[in-house]
Amino acid sequence: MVKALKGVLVQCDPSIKAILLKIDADSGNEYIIEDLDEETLFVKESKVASLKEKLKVTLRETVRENTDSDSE
Amino acid sequence: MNASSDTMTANPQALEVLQGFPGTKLEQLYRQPSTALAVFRRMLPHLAKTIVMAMLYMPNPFLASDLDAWIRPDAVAEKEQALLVLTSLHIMSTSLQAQGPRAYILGKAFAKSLRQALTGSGEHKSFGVPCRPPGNDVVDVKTLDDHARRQWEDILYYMVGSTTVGVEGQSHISDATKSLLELGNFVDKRGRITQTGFTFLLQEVNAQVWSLLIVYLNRAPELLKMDSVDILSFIFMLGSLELGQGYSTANLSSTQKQMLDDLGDFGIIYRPSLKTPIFYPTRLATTLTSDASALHSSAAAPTPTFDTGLAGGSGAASKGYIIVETNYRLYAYTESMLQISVLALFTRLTMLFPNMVTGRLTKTSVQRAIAQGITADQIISYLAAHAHPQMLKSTPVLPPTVVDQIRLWQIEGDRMTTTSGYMMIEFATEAEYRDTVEYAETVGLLVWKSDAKRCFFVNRIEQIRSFMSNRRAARA
Amino acid sequence: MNAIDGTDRHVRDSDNSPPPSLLTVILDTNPHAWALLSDTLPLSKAVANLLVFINAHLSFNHANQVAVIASHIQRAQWLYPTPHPPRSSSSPEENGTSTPTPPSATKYHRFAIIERELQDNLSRVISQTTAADLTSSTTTQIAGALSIALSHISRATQLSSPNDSSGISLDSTGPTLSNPTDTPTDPADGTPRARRSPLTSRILIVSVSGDLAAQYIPVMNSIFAAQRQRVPLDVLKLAGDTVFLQQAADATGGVYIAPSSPSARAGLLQYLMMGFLPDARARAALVMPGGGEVDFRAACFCHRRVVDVGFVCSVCLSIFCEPLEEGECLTCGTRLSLGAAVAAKPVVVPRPKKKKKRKVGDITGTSTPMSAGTPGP
Amino acid sequence: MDGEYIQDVSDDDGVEVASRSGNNGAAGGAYGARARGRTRAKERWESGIQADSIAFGEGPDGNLAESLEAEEQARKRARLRQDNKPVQRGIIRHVVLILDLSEAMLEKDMRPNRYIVTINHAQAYVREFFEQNPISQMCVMAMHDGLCIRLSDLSGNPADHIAAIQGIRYPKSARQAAREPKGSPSLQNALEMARAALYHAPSHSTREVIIVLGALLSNDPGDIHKTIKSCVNDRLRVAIIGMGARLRICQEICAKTNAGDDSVYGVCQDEKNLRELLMATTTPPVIRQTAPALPSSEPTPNAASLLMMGFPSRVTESTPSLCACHNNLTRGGYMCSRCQVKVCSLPRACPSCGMTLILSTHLARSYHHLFPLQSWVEVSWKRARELGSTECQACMTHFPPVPEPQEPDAMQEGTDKSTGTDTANGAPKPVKQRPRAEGASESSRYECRSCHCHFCIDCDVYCHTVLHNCPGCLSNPNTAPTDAETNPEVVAEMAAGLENGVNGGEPMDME
Repeated sequence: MVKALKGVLVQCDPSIKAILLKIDADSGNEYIIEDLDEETLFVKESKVASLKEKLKVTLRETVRENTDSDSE
Repeated sequence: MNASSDTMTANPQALEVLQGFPGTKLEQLYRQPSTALAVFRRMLPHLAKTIVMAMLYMPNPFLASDLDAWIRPDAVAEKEQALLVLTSLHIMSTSLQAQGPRAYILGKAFAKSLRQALTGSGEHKSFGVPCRPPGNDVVDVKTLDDHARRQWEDILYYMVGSTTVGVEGQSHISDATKSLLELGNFVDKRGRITQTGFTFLLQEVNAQVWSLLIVYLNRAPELLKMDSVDILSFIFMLGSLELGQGYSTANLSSTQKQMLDDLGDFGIIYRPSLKTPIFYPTRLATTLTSDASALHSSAAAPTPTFDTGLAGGSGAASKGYIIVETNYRLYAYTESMLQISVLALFTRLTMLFPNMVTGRLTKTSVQRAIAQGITADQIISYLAAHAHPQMLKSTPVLPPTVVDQIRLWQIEGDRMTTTSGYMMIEFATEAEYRDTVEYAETVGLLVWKSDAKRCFFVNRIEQIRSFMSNRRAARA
Repeated sequence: MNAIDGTDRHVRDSDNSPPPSLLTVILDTNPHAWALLSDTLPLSKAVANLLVFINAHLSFNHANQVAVIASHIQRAQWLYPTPHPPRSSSSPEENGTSTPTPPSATKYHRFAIIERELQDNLSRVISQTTAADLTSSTTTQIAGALSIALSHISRATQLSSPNDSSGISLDSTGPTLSNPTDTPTDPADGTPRARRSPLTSRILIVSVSGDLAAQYIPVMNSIFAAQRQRVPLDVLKLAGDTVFLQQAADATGGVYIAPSSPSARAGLLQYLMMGFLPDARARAALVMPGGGEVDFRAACFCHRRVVDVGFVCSVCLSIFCEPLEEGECLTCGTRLSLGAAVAAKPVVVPRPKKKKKRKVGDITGTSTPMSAGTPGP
Repeated sequence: MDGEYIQDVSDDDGVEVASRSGNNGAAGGAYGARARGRTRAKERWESGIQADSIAFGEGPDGNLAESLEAEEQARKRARLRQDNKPVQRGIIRHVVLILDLSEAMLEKDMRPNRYIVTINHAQAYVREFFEQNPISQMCVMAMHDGLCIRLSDLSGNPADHIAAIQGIRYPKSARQAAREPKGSPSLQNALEMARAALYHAPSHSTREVIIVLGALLSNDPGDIHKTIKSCVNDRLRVAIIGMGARLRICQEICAKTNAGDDSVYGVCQDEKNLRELLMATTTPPVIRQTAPALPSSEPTPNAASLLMMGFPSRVTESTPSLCACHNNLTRGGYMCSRCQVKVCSLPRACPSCGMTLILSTHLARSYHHLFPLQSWVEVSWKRARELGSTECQACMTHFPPVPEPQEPDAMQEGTDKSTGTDTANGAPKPVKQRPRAEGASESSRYECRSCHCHFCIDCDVYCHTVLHNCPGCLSNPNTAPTDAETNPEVVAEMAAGLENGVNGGEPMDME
């Protein structure tokens, strides 16, 4: 019998996916329902917001943006 | 959510509200010919309109097989889309006859009202009861435009005022409007503009009006004990009125009379005085049920319309005022603080002259805007919509390098996309999987699939569900 | 919060909304033909149906426009917008402000204006028709109506373009008029001008009369012009028989429907609403009636015989069914006086005809040029 | 290249080129500005940039708009003022289009350069040509590095020629290399090639050569004058579109092959002008009874003849079959009326029996050349006042309102005083302050001389270039073509029917 699971499909780069997987592992698998392929994850709907928040924090810590000087 | 953004002409927000209404309420709403006409014009995808018109004077139900034969095989996705919107709005339903082939019929109330609208028959007064003011002091169009502009800009000033220096003190909006803006989450408790507010600011005027009205529609029933059907049908009626013509308030319902004050605050209608039972729709009202392209194209027409009419007297050039160069420099010929502060949302302004400002689109300024919830497309469409006539002569209107770069700046921040929906798993047979996937793909619901895992992801499930039950029925 | 989620940013393309569309209706008001139809479909009823159809067209899109032309027995006349009193044709909204009568509460204002003007103008056309006019002609000025309609469309298209309108018609092969036959992308064709919302136009001809041989050339010219402007000519043939209009619909990609039986004619409105209402955009998604066999064979000028193989005069392109005995073209070979009328025949300065084929040996002067290579420098 | 011609030539016929046999290096030396004593108004393109400001007269209100508008109108009309008398034209044409692919085409006075501009316009030209002359034949050649190359064979299918022209830059097969401009052109070679190609053209058709020449020289192997003579004998008609400057030799070629009329030689000033000049040649040429320049006593063998043509019917097939013309599988096409072979598009010669297959509509397409629409005339304010026209007869565009009648002398002088009063009254802009651009009407109205209807400039252009009908004449009782006979009384019936009301009720009961 066919089943339909409600959830959120997250598509991202493999690099971002790696970070997401790490966040998930650190928190005891409370975000991800299934790891679909290299660029796709299936995530619990209620957790998407907090996952995004965590990703943002992680990115801010790790990735340094090279800001442009805006000079004329 | 996605589906509504696909519908070509529809106003997504209003459509969502309508789709959320129960069938009985819609039925009640459709009794007004003006509403039926407005829903037809504004809410339906193009193909749905065609189907409705074909069925309007059809004596018998429209056989599903005939409909399939009428629509080209390569337009299945549009067809499904159209049928979905039509059924969700209770305009069309499947024929009730149990035996016999599947067929569609139009909702009785809707069909009757639309026919009345087209022929101008019936006893309804849904296109407004015109009335001449006592003493013959006719209100001219300019007064109406001035009123509309003043009121609407005040609201915008109020929102922008929280961020920009030098704009405060110019807005005098009523407390009701203030609380409405707060309820709509356009400003927060302290009156500071929110992300939703920024998005709101960059929309076209028409979309702004709708956003505000929808907040009104959602909140007013609870707070003010108003009937939402009355509110909606009044809004739709306003859209079919004639600019410059006075209308009597005599035959309005109590809810609608109550609305007059609020709509007056927004600048959507104008009342010369509270005592006379007469109101004038402004341009904001009469263009409510026109779609975006209508507003655009009319810019070239000789009559001043909507955007042009509104921007007309505010000191700026009546049409566009922005020039963008390939080197990201931006020149805006405007004196309006409102326009300047909107520009300041995503531009680094450098110089202010009496009749113009100059600035630059920079990575920082654009990304700051994006961080605030404004999208690249909004920026681009704002620039394009307000481009100086000189810019309009070139094609494309904006320099492609600038457009691309704004998009790139946005993508830089995009790390992922999320789509909420349903994962379909555990298909019994390969054939079942394949058929369903193909169907999902043609109707444009498919987001992701994996043939190996035999599962796929769709963003809506209703159509898939009905497809699968039909398929099972066909097999049985 | 959405700083890292790009979901909502990629969705829509606002240019997706359908372009405004101009519908021009040419109503054949030939009294003779309508008299014959009066039992099954009186003109008044047809006009009422037509009005519903026009209103339906207008309700599709706020920016949709409409124009109606009567193709009467002796003249073609605007029915809507009304000519002469100073009014701009492309801005019906303006009418509202200047109309003396207030709008009705049960009628959408735009619909009401069109209905009133159309009826006023139509009854004026009918009442101005004299018995003398009727005796002078039995058919209708379809060519004139088409010419007016096409000029109006060409103008409306220019107005709707946001570009500087003055430059557009400068060269006849500009984008508006570029060739409809083949090659979808066309880098060579002048400067491409993207329009934000180009006007799509179509013409519906409600025809009740037959062809008029004298109008062959002007009708054909109109068809070619429509083809170049990509204006489909839809034809609703209620009576009579016309090859011209069938060719017109075929050549321009329009719809040709001929409900011939009285019962079919009673369903006029359904034909209109289903067959002719879809605009260019909707037609892309629909299977439109049409196709069918179109008679492209030519009728010869001498006996009006329909021919497969004919003989064509190289000067005036007249078609004959058999080689001419006298060797003189029946159309241009005879000596013609120079008429002052517009459609004067080409002046052929008389010269003794020689049916002599040019022989190779007759060439004087240089030798036969060599078609081999060219000598090098 | 810059040194090879002198920009500021005041010489009337421009530069003369001597076409000498075997003189490779003749180019530079042959040019020279030789003052001839005669003077001539400078062309716009000769006078350079600074003169442009003079061309735009400033209105008395300091506004350029009006004069620009007049210029624009005049320009729009320029092409219209030609063909209005019904004259016999060569409807069946055989044309050789010769493009210059010599070094001179790398010149960048058009953007990005002459070469690319010419190729782009040539494609548009081919399409327009067959639009206007569906039963004609064309052949494309190119002058490249001293040689003349044939790019496509004589045929009536525009797609072949367009493909060939595109093939210059983007060759279809790997064997060919893209032909970048190289070397110098040879008019003589080109003419000889064209003459050979047109040799078999039937007597009833025209033989035309259209040359787009970018270079200011011709590097010929022999005496070009002999070639010109043989071209004249072969009834070739050569039209040349030059760039940069006029050449004496080109003028001579055109004049000799066109019975002394060198108006077919034009030098384009800019890209727009190049297009206009090219498009002007899509109109079939006037047939002259005898070519006066013809030295030989033989009468022009311009014999009109009766051509056998097939009018095939269209077929649609359920299963695809091969077409005889391209060997493609197609579902439907046209069956040759004589041998029943299927071809996929018309017009073309039947690949099997050789008969010309054509649709009657193709013939009809050429009728407007035979029965051209007569030119409309400019309308003076006086005339406009007489007729009281307020809007264009066809498209209902408003005309500028007729100004109040003024004293005739005031009109002539067009003083600023009258301007002031005019604008104060809300009346239109001043009238006739300076000579209007030629061809533009002061009242923005154009009148058809048969039906006396007034039209706007856009309809004027549209009707003459696209529609070829006069909307006024065709919709006017006195001028429209009609049949005779009738039965009366019907009007009364109709009117009665109408009075019953085109009511607003339900139009039809369908329920």
